Amino acid sequence: MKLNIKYFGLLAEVTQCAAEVIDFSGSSVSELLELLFEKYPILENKDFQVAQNQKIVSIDTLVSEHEIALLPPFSGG
Amino acid sequence: MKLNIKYFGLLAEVTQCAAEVIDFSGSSVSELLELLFEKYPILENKDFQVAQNQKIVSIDTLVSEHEIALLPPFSGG
Amino acid sequence: MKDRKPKNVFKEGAISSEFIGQSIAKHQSKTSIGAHNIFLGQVRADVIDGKTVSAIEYTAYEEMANAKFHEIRESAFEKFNLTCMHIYHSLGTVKIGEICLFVFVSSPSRKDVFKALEFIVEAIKADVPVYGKEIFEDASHQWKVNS
Amino acid sequence: MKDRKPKNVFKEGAISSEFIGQSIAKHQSKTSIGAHNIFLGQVRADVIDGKTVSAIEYTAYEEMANAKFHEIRESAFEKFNLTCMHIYHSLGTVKIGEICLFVFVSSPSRKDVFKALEFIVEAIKADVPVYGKEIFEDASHQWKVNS
Repeated sequence: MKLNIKYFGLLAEVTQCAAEVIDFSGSSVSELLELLFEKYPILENKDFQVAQNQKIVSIDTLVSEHEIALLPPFSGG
Repeated sequence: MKLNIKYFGLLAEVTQCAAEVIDFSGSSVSELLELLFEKYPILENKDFQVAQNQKIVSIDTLVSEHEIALLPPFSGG
Repeated sequence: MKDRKPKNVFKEGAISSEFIGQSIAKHQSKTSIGAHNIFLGQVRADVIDGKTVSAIEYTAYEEMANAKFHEIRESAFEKFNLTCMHIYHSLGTVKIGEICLFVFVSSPSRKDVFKALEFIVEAIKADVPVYGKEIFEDASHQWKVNS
Repeated sequence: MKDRKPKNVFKEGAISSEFIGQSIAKHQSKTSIGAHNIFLGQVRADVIDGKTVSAIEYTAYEEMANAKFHEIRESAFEKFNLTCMHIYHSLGTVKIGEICLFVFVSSPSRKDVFKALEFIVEAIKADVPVYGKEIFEDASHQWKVNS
């Protein structure tokens, strides 16, 4: 399936990418992350959460929505 | 001694007096209150604190300053 | 901005929203501040025994009240890490919907402003000799009691 | 004034003191309100490794952030007796001394506003995907971390 991957804050900086479309044939978030770590090895040491369709999910969650975001620690306010 | 007695809020209303000079020959705050209750019997049922020279004092305190205020419950803010 | 001398906290009549906006603007040059917390007391149109409050008339034992405000101020600066603190209280008539109390604290960090503001407002309600007379629409009145 | 539809909390650039003053003024027609509590986040000129912050550049996962702000809003209305609640957060560049977060709660009673405001501000810091990039005077930067 085609996924819209979004990167925020520090992660957009290190990947030099704010958003991209990725073709994903696996099933869980952790499989998706393996794919992204291959593409951007620097991501592997970074602290972040994953949101699927704007909800924070665990790495065991099945990828079922098109919008996946990688969110480093929040620093609003 | 001459005392400046000040009445605030509800007490100024019921005594119809905001401030007056009273000649006092007793010693404690409670003796002063007896004198004031004689003059204004309505004060006896009212809830208030006494301040001497702008400090809250107990009725056992000796009257040693000229400025005595009768303060009903505060309602600022 | 610790200020060690007592000052006059009272303002005649309501505290305007422009005044509050200007107070905020004045703090933009203080670049060690990270958090402001503002409390505003506004006069409510309470309905009591079928009669509606139209205004509160404030009086105070002014010298003692200013001394108490100063004590509260000193004690808040001692307890909390504050950069600035401002307190204004109305005297005279404040109509419903208008502001009668403005407390403004600023600090590098938000934890301090939350604790400090609540401390100051509670101390004002408990310790400062200010009196509110609630004026009803029919011109009768009752003396306000703080809860 | 409960408002059940999510709205856009973000404003481009700093939040002005005039805007805050005007927000306060708009509440003077709501005569059931007795207490307002306002939190303002201001950008600090922090010095980090000898370099001074000159501005913060805010970005956000906007759709998710607005949904989160809405959740926080709903949950505050459920927990506390509030008449009104307003939240504004900056996006883009906010210079030191300028305001980047404005949270405004109003209630008949002061107890509710104190608890509600702290709850909302802590929830914003913890749960909303907003990112601050601290820009130093020499144009280098670092990503802000909330404490």
